[in-house]
Amino acid sequence: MNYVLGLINLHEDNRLIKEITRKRPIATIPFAGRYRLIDFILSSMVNSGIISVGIMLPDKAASILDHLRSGKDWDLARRHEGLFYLLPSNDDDDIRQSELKTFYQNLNIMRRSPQEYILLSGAHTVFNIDFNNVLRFHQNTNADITMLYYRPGRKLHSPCTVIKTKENGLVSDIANCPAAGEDADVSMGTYLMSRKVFLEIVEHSYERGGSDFLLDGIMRMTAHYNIYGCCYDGYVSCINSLYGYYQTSMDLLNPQIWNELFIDNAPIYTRTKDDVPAQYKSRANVHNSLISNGCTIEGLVENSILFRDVRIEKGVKIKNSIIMQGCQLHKNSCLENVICDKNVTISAEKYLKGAESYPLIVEKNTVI
Amino acid sequence: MNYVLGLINLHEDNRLIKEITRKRPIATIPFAGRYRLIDFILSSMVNSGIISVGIMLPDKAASILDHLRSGKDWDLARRHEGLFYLLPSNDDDDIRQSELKTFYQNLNIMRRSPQEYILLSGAHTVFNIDFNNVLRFHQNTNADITMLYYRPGRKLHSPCTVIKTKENGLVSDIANCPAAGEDADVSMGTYLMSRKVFLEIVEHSYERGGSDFLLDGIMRMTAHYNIYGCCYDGYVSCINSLYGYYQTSMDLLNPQIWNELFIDNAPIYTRTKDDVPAQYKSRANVHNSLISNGCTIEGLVENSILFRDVRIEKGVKIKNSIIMQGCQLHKNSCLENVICDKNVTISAEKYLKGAESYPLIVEKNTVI
Amino acid sequence: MKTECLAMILAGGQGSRLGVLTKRVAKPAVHFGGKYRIIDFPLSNCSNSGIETVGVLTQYKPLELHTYLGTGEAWNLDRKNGGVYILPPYAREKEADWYKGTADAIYQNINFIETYDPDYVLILSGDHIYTMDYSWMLEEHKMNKAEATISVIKVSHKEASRFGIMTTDRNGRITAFEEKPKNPQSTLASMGIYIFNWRLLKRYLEEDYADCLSEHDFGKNIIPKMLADHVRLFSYSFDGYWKDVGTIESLWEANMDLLKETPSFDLGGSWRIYSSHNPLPPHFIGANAKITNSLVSGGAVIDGSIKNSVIFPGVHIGKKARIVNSVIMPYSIIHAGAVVEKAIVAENCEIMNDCHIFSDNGSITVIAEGETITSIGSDNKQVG
Amino acid sequence: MKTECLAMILAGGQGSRLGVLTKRVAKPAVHFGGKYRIIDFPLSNCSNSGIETVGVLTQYKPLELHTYLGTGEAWNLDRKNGGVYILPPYAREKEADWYKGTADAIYQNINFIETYDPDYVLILSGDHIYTMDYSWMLEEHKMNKAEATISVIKVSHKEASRFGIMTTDRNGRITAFEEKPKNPQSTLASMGIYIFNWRLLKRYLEEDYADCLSEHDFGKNIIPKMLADHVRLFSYSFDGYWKDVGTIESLWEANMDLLKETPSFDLGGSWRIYSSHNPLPPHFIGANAKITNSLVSGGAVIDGSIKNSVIFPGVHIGKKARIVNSVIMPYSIIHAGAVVEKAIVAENCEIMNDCHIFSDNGSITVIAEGETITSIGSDNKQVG
Repeated sequence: MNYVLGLINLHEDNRLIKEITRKRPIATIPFAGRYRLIDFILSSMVNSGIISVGIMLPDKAASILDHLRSGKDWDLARRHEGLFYLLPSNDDDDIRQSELKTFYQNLNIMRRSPQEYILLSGAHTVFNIDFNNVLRFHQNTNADITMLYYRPGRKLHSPCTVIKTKENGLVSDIANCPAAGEDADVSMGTYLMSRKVFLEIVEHSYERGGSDFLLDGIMRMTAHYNIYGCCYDGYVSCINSLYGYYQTSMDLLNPQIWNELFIDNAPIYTRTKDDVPAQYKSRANVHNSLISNGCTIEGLVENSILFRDVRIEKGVKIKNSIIMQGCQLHKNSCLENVICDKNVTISAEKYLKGAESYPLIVEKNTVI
Repeated sequence: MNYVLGLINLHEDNRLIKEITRKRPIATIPFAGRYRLIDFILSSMVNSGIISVGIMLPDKAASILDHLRSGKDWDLARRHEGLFYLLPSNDDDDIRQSELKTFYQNLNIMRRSPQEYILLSGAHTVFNIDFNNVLRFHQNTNADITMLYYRPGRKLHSPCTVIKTKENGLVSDIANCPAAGEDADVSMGTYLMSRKVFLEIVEHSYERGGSDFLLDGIMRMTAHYNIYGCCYDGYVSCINSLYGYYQTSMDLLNPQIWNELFIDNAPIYTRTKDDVPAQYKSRANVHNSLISNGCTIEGLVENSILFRDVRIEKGVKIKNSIIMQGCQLHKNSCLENVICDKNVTISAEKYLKGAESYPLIVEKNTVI
Repeated sequence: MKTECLAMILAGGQGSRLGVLTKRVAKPAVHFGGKYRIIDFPLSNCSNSGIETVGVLTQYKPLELHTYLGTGEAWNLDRKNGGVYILPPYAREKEADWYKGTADAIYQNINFIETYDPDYVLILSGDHIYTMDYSWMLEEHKMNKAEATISVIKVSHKEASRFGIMTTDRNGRITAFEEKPKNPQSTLASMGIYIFNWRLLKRYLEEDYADCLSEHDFGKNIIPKMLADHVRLFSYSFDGYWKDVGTIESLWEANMDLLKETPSFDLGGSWRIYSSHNPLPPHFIGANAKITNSLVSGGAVIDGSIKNSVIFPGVHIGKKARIVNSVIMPYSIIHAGAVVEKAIVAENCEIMNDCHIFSDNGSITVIAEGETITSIGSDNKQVG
Repeated sequence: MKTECLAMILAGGQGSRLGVLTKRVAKPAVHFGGKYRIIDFPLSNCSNSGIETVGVLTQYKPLELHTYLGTGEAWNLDRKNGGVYILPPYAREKEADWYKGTADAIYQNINFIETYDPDYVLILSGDHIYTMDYSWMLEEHKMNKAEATISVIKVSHKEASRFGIMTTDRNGRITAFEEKPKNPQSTLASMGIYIFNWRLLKRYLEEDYADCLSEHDFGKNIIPKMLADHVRLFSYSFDGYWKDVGTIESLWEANMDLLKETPSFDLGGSWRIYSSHNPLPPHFIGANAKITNSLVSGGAVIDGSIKNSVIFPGVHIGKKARIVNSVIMPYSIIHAGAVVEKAIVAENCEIMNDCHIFSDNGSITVIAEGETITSIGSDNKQVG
């Protein structure tokens, strides 16, 4: 797979989960106890043998640079190839700043790259996928563009791209919908194409005033290209709403999904932190939960996810909650259907409760 | 020296050498055949034992990220510490964007850092310095702030900061001048202070409306702190004009300066490129010049600097010129007092000549 | 490539007192503390102390240690100059000379050390669990103008005869040294951590090499010789947690030391212990699990009950299985209904349904790497 | 850690034919081509071919090679899984078994190879200069459904008796193999580059190990045995530059091959040869220097005249010194007025003022590492 260049586009619409993306892009939302969302696409690329990955940086790039750093943790700190960043170049007028414009400004990098194919993706999708299968599909169908899609099997309440395919896999329709029905085929926002097709689409559509790769590029050029849909039937969740984030997190408490994402397939890499093993004290009482290294537990935890370095004191009760890195829950506090962002402190005896369909969010660094 | 945190501020005024900084910040101006200006401060820090360096990114960050990448070439790709980036956080209003504001927005990183001292510098200074001596000076004088200065020994035509010191080294005056006389003590823009003092200055001066660390910070707080000047008597050149760039480059053809910068002291690191040795063909005729790996020479080169992968064909004559990476000089072309930016092509038989005090600049990628 | 101080870790012992745990791996590669290996401790101490050139002297079964250390990245030791090097016995013209003792191991690597032209050499042992900032010790070494400094810890009078015991004057200068004395004159025990001025040590190593009566051991030969020569030998007092884990009993105890309500050794804190391991997700605790006074690591799946135990990454504990006072090393599977009491279960073992691992006489049961235990009862144990 | 194909570089030879050049370093560490060492070629070929797990089998003087390779960063081989490993003879219970032959060297590292569970193993030699994309060879190996593939190059009929010579059928399947035949049947010479299906090779290595009459050599034992057993052996034709640099003469010639107006071997181009070296500035050419038909590397200072020569990093050529048809290795200093003709001057030498290095009979003069030549004339030479 070192003939495939990975491109991760972080210009993603993050207004839909604004409570946890006020200071970070979707790509660095903490997830599953120790990961950031970008870990899933990045690890899938690396595990598929891709050794050259370009990251198209968004506005709030600090948390991205801080998370990825040298790329070492994904084995992408390489003398040649490896991780690199695409930035909008600011020396021209600032009008028409867009995803397509950034691609257009960086076309030379793509032109010079030795890879034959480009795998383009966002970073808001949770999956663990071997792209070698997608490449094989792409080559076998002789597709110009292969779009990955999945069947959520449940109604999606947030905006998504729904596609229709003919029997042979050819895409016959692409639509941007506010929501999708239970039986819809939903695009994962991941595309495989030759570098040549990618360059053509970017040049053609940007030079004609386009701004969005899907809307102004692919969707207007369906007549030009053979676009195939490739269905992925493993676990997929595209996170673009707060409820989606909560629901996907709770999915992980299903051992089958936990195993599929983390154990049975290639590993998901993330920035390593050298935490100590989780410590269970004599009053610990934990059921049906995911617990990360560095936690110290003296209370009750049920149906919950604890990130690294969370401290649960005596008498605490936590149910159906997500507690991010560095939170401190003092004696006898009680949380139900709550998402605590990083470094939240809940004082002794406090009681917080959200609804199952509308979890309560406690912002980063808050002391309650 | 791992109790010193290096901070390199790339918010530098690059209007004065606009011809070669249109698409790059001063920090990544190519220099001395294979380096970028930032290599000198970065290597000096690393060679002094500093293992944690924060880079305050400027607007045109692409070339910085591309040059530094993982930091491996400076041995700064580390699991902890190592190279990290400071970015302005864009989530607030965009008013008052400034150097001090970026420091202020990133104060938490500095607060959490385990290092006791901060060494703050720009990236436009050519030197090869052991900061251990500066630290010793700082500790011995009990200074709150140590400012490095040098005696250029020649008149400087571009803006600089001139300081006056008492006999014991205490700084008695700091002034920003349009130019400096031959005997002036000129600041190198490099400051050593305790983290505590740095945090105080940034907080105090930003919260009172300041924007510039020197003008609004240090210069207004001279009464508060013991500021000492530490004179560095090795080779120094601060590059902030086109003529200064040309003059400093020509300085390197003095073997004494070449030796001092590159051979006698610790090495200057840069991004390594795996070029082949320079090839001299049967008609090559080279005198008093610096020649980089990857060059192929069939013509005459005198008093010049050739960067990597320059091709000099038969009959070509080059004098007093700087030819950057990837330039091609075709047959019988002739250049005198010229600076060719990267990837310039000079067609056969062309003749270009600038003045010694006003070299002609050929912009990147131009074909003449 | 001048380096002020480099470290040499003596990791060469065959570790036979650790029995089946060292059948396939060298002693320093033995697992400890829920996610570490023994060698993580000296390596992390070096890295955190700013010592970035480390030689690991290994003699037996270096392969697993070799692949474990890799480039040294996990310990921040993948440096351009320096970093971590595995040093097996040096190949001579005709045959390899095995390391004949701790001093000989250093002697045979003089060329390696000289590459870095160090002022000081720090000699460490590969089988101790502790955290220590060597840069403080080096600071004291310099302040004392010492030629050699030995780190010491107070032990009980009873234990003293198991160690090398120092007597010091009021300035900390060592006046006498006895290796495993019957009637110890003091309770200051050598921790096997030495700083030497390299020029001096080199001379002593060369002399020692030529001495055919010598056992080529630091404690038995080099240190006594230096004392006799009135070399400036100083002690450096250490009062934290320090444990030799060279036996099954002490390895088990050191693991148990991590579990008390306030553990005698706390792995947390700002002194990070680095470790290289497979990327694994947070561990999964099932609906009927019950875990108290234990350490559990990533990727584990716990459906049974665990008490006073250390559970390594990737371990599976089945439903109604019960683990008490035990150490379960990576990727071992304890099936439903099995009971493990006061045991060390090495890597990749499988304890089948309803098996019972325990020992009649209260000793520690050890299950060797890769074993599958199928019969029910205590007969299947292998005492280390 | 599944790896499709890993490479093993046989770098163990004592290199005695290279004389004083290998007195202090292993043959693969010998300098070549103005800034490289011999081992840079197979390592770069591996890296560029996407083979990122490489074992370097070394027996003699591994220290310099060890510090030269470091983490493998220079060749992009500082990988999390895989990367470059130096493999000295494996330590057994009592003593080290020296590698008895090329096949034995691989046999002794079966455990290492199995760690990566490869489908294919690529066997390379550590003393050849060439660039080659092994992934094409692997592709052809798979397409042929071969069990072993040997890379071959056409040589002249005269040279053929120095090589292992193949006869192939029209599909490229090898029908006969002769090691250094007196009357060669063909001119297809083995380049010492093999791809084997690992399962098959492992079986043959085990059988070969048990055979006490075997010399444990690929060319002499393994390949003939496979042929006799009708294993699917194919040839892979290579027609680029390829040179064995195992002797002083061939090493000198290979250096000279880089210098012609259109060199027979071009180091440039898109196939990068990686190399690890000190960071040095562009070289400095003085006012009276004269350089033609030569290669010059970073950090050199040239004040004299150079013709048809290869100048390594950090070399100093003094005023009025004259270098002709020679190879001057890193950091050597040729003082003013000295003359060097048809010589290889190893690292860190010093040729004092007005000395004259040449040989009366047209042979190549070799100056060993670190030598200082003070007397004037040709007597001081050391022929390799």
